[in-house]
Amino acid sequence: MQKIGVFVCHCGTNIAATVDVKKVVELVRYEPGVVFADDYMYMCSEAGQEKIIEAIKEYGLTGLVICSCSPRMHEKTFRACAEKAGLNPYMVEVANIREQCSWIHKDKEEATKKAVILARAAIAKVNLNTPLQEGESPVTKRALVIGGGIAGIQTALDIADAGYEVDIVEKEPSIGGRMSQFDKTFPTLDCASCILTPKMVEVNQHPNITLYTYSEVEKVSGYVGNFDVDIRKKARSVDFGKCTGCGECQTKGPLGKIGNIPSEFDRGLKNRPAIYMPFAQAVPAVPVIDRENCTYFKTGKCGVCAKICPSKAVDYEQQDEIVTVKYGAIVVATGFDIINLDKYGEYAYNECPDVITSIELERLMNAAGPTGGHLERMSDHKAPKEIVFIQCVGSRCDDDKGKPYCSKVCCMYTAKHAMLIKDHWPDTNITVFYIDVRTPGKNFDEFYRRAVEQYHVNYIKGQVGKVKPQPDGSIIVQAADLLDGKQINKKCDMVVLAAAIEPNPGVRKIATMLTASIDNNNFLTEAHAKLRPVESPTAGIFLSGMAQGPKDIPETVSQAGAAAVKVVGLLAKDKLKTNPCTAQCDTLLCNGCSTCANVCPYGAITYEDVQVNDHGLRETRRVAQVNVALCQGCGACTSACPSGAMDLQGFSNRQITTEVDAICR
Amino acid sequence: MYSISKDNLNALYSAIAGSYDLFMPIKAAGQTNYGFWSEGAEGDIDTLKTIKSGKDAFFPQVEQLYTVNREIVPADVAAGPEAEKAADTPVRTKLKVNPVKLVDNDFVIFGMRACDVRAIEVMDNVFLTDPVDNYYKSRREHGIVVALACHEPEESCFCTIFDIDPADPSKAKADVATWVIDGKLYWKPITEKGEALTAKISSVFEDDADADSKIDGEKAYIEGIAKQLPNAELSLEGWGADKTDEKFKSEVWEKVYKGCLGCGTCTFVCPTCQCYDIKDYTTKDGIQRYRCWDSCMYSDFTLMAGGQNRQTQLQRFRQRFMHKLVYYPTNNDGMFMCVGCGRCVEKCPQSLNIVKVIKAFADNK
Amino acid sequence: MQELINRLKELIADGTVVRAIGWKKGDMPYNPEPAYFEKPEDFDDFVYDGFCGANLSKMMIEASKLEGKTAVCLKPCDTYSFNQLIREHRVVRENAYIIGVACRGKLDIEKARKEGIKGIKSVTGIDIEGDGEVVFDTIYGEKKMAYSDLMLDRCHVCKGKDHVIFDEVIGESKDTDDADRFEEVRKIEKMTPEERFAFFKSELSKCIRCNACRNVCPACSCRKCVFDGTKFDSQQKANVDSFEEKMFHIIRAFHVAGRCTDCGECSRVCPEGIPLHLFNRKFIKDIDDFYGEFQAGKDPEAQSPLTDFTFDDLEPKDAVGRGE
Amino acid sequence: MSMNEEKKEFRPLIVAFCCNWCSYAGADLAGSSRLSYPADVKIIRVPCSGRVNPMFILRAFERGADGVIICGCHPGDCHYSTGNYYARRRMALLFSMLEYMGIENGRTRVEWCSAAEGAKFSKTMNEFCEKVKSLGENVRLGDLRCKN
Repeated sequence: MQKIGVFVCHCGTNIAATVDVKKVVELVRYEPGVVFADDYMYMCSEAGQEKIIEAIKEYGLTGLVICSCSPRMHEKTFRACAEKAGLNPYMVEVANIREQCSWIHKDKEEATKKAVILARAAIAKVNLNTPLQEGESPVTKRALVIGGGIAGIQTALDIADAGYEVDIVEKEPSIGGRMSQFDKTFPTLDCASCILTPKMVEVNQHPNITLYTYSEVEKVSGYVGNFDVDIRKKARSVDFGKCTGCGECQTKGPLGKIGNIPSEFDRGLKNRPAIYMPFAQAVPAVPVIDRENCTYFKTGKCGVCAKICPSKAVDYEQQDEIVTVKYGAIVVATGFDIINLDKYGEYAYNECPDVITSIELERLMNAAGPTGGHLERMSDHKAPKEIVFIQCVGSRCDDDKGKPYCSKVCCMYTAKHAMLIKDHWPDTNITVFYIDVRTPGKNFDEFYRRAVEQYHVNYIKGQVGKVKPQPDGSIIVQAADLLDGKQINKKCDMVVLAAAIEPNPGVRKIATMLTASIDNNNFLTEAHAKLRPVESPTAGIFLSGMAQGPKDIPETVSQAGAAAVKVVGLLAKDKLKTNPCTAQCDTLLCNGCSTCANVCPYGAITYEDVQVNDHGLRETRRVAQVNVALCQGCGACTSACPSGAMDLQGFSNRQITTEVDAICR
Repeated sequence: MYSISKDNLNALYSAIAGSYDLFMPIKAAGQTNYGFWSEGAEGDIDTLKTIKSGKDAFFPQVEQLYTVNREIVPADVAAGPEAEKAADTPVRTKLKVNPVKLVDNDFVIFGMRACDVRAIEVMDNVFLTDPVDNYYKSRREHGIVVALACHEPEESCFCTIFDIDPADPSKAKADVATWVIDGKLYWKPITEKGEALTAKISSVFEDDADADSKIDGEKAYIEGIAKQLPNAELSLEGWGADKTDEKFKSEVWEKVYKGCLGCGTCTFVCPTCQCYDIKDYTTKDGIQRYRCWDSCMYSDFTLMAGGQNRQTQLQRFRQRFMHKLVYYPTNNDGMFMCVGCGRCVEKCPQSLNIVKVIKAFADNK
Repeated sequence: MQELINRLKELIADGTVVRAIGWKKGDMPYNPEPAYFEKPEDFDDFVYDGFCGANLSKMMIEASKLEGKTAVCLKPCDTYSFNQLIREHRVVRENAYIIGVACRGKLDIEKARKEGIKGIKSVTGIDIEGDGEVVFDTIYGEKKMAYSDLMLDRCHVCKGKDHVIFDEVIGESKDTDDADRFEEVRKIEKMTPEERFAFFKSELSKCIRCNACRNVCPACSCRKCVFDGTKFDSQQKANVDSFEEKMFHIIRAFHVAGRCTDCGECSRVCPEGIPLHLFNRKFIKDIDDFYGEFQAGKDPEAQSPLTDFTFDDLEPKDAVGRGE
Repeated sequence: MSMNEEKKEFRPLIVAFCCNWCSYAGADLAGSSRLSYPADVKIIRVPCSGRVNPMFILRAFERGADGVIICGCHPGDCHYSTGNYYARRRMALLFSMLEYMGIENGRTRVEWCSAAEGAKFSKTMNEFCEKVKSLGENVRLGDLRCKN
C-alpha cells in the first residue's frame, strides 16, 4: 500500500476563488492510500516545494498527488521536487484543477466536487504507480549517410566539419547524384558542376569522411545511438589502391571509348563502355566494370582493359565485400528519380526520340553532354526551332497513373531551360503548356517573369491531350487553351516533358530496413510535419533532401544542414536518456502474434524465442520484446494487444481503468 | 390424486405464483431454462432438458454474500492532523460488513426431473454438512420441489444406471410428483411441504379417479423406453469409492482429454457441479462480495499467488471426472456425483463427456 | 472416408508425419470428437462424416509444439483459420501437413432436436460422399430430414469449396451457400434501437459464461484471455443480466475483428444457442463497408484492417447513424 | 460518500480521454482562455488517442458514465505519427457495434482537437454534454450493481 500525500494548491485565487481548497483537502484525506493532505497558496513556489519535501520525509510518503495547474505546466517541477526528497519522480501525479476545473467553472460547489473527483482519480492512479527509472544507452560517435547526392554530401560535410566521423554509402560508382547531371541551376543560372564538384572533392579529401561508392546498405539492426549496418561493397573489378584514374582502360575496349551500353549518367542519350567512370569529374576517379555487360565476364574472352592498364589495377577476381560498421545516427538522402513514362502513351515519349524529358534536356545542353552542349534533335541532329514544354506530366494527377503531389521544381527549371535556349539560340520559339505556374521562393517569380517578359516565352494555360509525331519529322501537340477556350494544334520539332519526380525506388527497401515510415508516395515521413521536419519518427533516423519530399537545391542544402545539426546534437551526447514511460511486454501473457509490431511506428518491437516458466510450465515461446531506446511511449501497441500482455509504464491498463472507476464512482 | 388439463397450466402457475415465487422451465429466445415465472412468461414443461439444470434454485450461478463499505471514524477527524501524526498507523476509517438477507420466503421449483432432484441430494451432502452453507440452507428450507416424470427419455439420458427412476419422481426426494399423460398433468403430493402447497392451490385441480391406472400405464411406457436407451446398460464397474490410485494413474486420461477446450459448458449445465469462486465488485457504495460458479476445467481455477496445482488440461479434465466418479463417492458412501441427466453429452462443444470417459476406461481393460 | 484413412495411414507409415488430427467416432451417431491418431489401430475409430463440424485448425497450436509433423484434416473454411493462425505465428506451417478434406456442409443435431427427433439410435445419409436424405432410426420410429435442412446455419453462407492452404486435397467439396451472409445483420440494422437492444438483451441474457465460444474460436488464441487476466481488473465470472456478458461479447468480437474468418464455431458450440456470429459478422460487414472487402485468412500476408489505415479513413461519427 | 444529495435535473457523467500532445493541451487552452464547459466532463490524460483501449470505454459505461468522448490530434498531426489513425478505425468499428446493439447514438464521440483549438474543445464539450443530457441516463450499458 502506498503512503500518499495530497497537496492542494490555491494558485493565489486562480484555484481558490472557485474551488473550496480546504474542503478538497478534507474530502480526499480518507481516500485509500492517503496519509497526508494539505493545501498551500503556491505549491510550485520554493516554500510550497519545501512543504512537499518536508512531508515526504516526515510521513515517509511513497506517492504524491498535486492538485494544481496542468501537468503540462508543472509536472516536471514537482517530479524534480520529489526527486530532491529521494522519491522516485514517477511517483507523482498531478490533478489538473486549474485549467480543467477552476478556470472553466463558475459554481463553487460544482467546481469543488469536480476537483475532488479529479483528485480521487489521481490518488487511485498513484496507488498503482511504480518507480520508473530513466534508462541510458551509449552513443556510437559515427554517422551514416545513405546517398551521395548534394543532400548526402552536404549533410556529411556538415557532420564531418563538426568533428564527427561520417560514412557515405552511394550505390552508383561516383557521388554527385542528380545535381551532377544538371547543366545550370535556377534562379541564378550558375553552372551545376562548378558549384558541386568542389564539394565532391572536399568529401573525398575530408579526414572525417569515408566513402563507400558502388555500395549498398544490406542490413540494419540496432537502434538510436547503436546501429549495426552491413554495407555491401560491390566488386568494382578495379583495385582502388593501384588505379590512378588515367582513363586509359576506357579507350581501348571492344568498341573503344564509345562503347555500346546506354550511359545511365547521360540518360541513354550516349553510350559508354563496360569499364567506365560515369562522368569525367567522378569521385572517386576510379572506373568500375559493369559485369553484366562486360565481354570478359560474359564470355571469358577479351581482357583488353587489364592488358592496357598501366598500373595493373584491373582485377577480374574481385569479390563483393560486406563490411559491418557501427553508427549512432543514420541520414537517409536517397534522392529522387523521374517517373517512368510508359503509362503516358499520349506523349509519345517511347515512340519519338525528339520527345525528351527535362533531365535529358539538361544533358543535351551540357557542354560535357552527348552533344557537347549543342541542342539538337536526337532523330536528325538538327537544331530545333520550335520547342514545346509540357508541364505536370504525372504531377498533380488524381488518377492512379501519376502522382497526386506537385513536383515543385518543374515550373522553375522549365523557365530556366526556356531562357537558356533563348540565350544561346535566340531564333528558337518556345511554348510552355502549364496548368498553374508555381513560383514561390526568393527571386523565383522574378525569374519566371523574365522568361515571359524579356524572353517572350509563350506560356499557355492548357492541358495537352496528345503528342503526335509526324512522318516529316515534325511533331504536332494537341492541346486545349483553357483561357481562350480554343483547341490548339501546335507544330514543333521538339517536346520536353516535365515528368513528375518520385523518391528513388530503392528507398522502400531502405525504409523497411530502418523501420522508418514512408507515406503513400514512398516519401519518408517526418517525426512531425512542422516541428520535426528532418527527423524520422524512428529515433536516430534523419531525413535529407528529396527522399523526404520534392524540393530544390537550396532547400535541399538547408535541410541537409538541419539534418546534420540534429545528428551532431545526437552524437555530441555520451549517453542517451530514455523515456521510462515505455511499453513493456508481459512475456507470460504474450501470444507472439505480432499485432503490436504491426502498429508500432518506431519499429521498437521485435520477437524473440525465450524460455518461460509459466507457473511451472516450462516452454519456449515467441514473445514480443520492446526496445526501450526506440519506444516513445505512444501506447498504440497496448490497445492492439488482445491479451493485455503489452502495457505502458506510467499509463498502464490498470492505472487508466482505475482512473475511470474513480471518476465514475 | 389431482389433475389439471395441460391447456390450463397457466392457471396452475398463477395459483402457485399467488403464494410463492415460482421457479420453473421458461422458454425465452428459443431456449428453455429455469427462471422465475411471471404473468406472460412461457412456461415449458415439454422440453425434457432445460439447458442449465435446476440447481440455480438452491445454488444460483451468482449470489451476493455481503457488502463492505468504509466509514470515517469522526473522532479521529476531530483529533486533527496532530493526533494523526502521533499515531503509528493512524486508523481513521473502518470497514463495515453488511450481510445480505437470507431467503426467507417459500418458493416452488416446478418441473424438476428425477435426475435433477437426485442432484439436490448430491449438493446437500456438500452444503449441508459441516460447515453448513447458510445461503444454500435457507434456500433448501424454503424450496418446495415439484418433480415431473420424463415422458419420453432421450438417447443422452442414463439416469437409470444411478438407480434413478425417470418414470416415478415420487421415488426421488421431491415434495410433489407429477406426470403429464394425454394432455393432463397429474399431481401427487408426497411430503408435508408438498401437501401444504397442494392445499393452497387445490382449487385449480380436479379430482381424477383414473389417475392411478393412468400413471401406472405411463410408468410402464417410460420404463419400456428407458430400457431401450443406448446407455441403459452402461457399467460403472471399477469406479466409486477408493479407486483413486488405480484411476488417477491410468494412461487412459491421455487418450480421452485431447479434444477438451477447457470451457465450462459441462460444469455449468451440470446439476451436481458445485464449485464456486468468491469475488469482489467495487461500486460507488462499497464492495459487493459475491460468489459465482467456477469450473475446474478453467485454467484459472484455484489459481493462487504461488501458482496452480493443476497446470495442464489433462490434469483439469481428470480432476472433473475423478471428482464425480471417485473422490465424491469416497467421501459420500459410494454416491456418485453424476445423475445421468446427459446435459454434458448434449452440450459439450467437442462431444467429450462422462459417458465417453466411462466407456474409454471400460474398453481399456 | 476410406481414401482419407488410407492416405493418413500411409503418411504415418512413410514417416511424412508422426500423427494425424481428425475425428474419432462418437458413442452416438452424431457426436464424433476431435482426436489424435498415431497407430494404425487408432484409425479403426476414425470417422469423417456430416457431423464432423469441428474446426481442427486451433488444435495445431499445441500440435505445432510436438516433435515431428502432424497431419491435420481441414475443411475449406478451416483453412482460412489456419492461415490466420500462421499470420499470428500461433502455428508452425512446417510442422503441419494439411489434408484438405471435402465438405458438403456440416450438420447440426440441434436442428433435428428442434424437429422433435429424439431417442436416436442410428443415422444414415451423413456420409461425405452421399447426397440423399438423412434418415434417423429412433426409439420412437424412423424420421427423415433433407440434408440441407439439417445443415449448420454457417454452411448456408459458406465461403466456398476451395481450400486456401493445403498440402493435398482429398475428395470433392460441394457449394452449399444459398443465403446472403449479411442478411441477418442487415435485418438487425433495420430494427429500431429499442428493438435491437431488446434482441441482444434477450439473447445475451442466456449466456452462462461458459467460455465455449472463446475457447473454441481459432482467433481467440490468446494464451491467457484478457478476461482471465488481471491487467484490466476485468477478471469477472459473474453472469449478471446487466453488463458483464455484453462487455465480454463486445470485447471478444472486437479482439477478433479483422482476424475472425467467420468460421462460425462460436455459434455452433454455444450451449444456449446464442447467435454469436452476429457480432463478428457485423464487424466483418463494417470492415468491408468502411475499408474495402477483407476476408481474414485468405492471404496470410495481408495486413489486418485494424493494424492498418489510410489517411482519409471514415470518421467515427460517420460510422454510426448510417441507417437513418 | 454520495455527492448527489439532491437530484434536481439530470446531469450526465462524461469521461473524456484526451491525448497529451494536442487535446489535453487544447483543454488547457480552453481553461486559460476561460472558455467554460460543464463540470460534468472529467478528463483522463493519455499519451495518445491510440492508447485508448475499447475496454476503457466500456468500463466507463459499465461504471456509470453516460457519455465517453475521445479527443486526439488531427489525422496527420499525431505526435506519434500514426496513433490516431488506428484509434479512428477502432472507434469507428466500436461505435458502430454499440449502435448495432441498440445503444443510443451520441453517447460516444471522437473529436480531433489541436493544442491551438481551445475554443473548439470547449464548444465540443458543450455540445457533447447537451447531446448526452438529451439522451438521459445510460441504462443500457450500465451495470446494475453500480446503480443506487
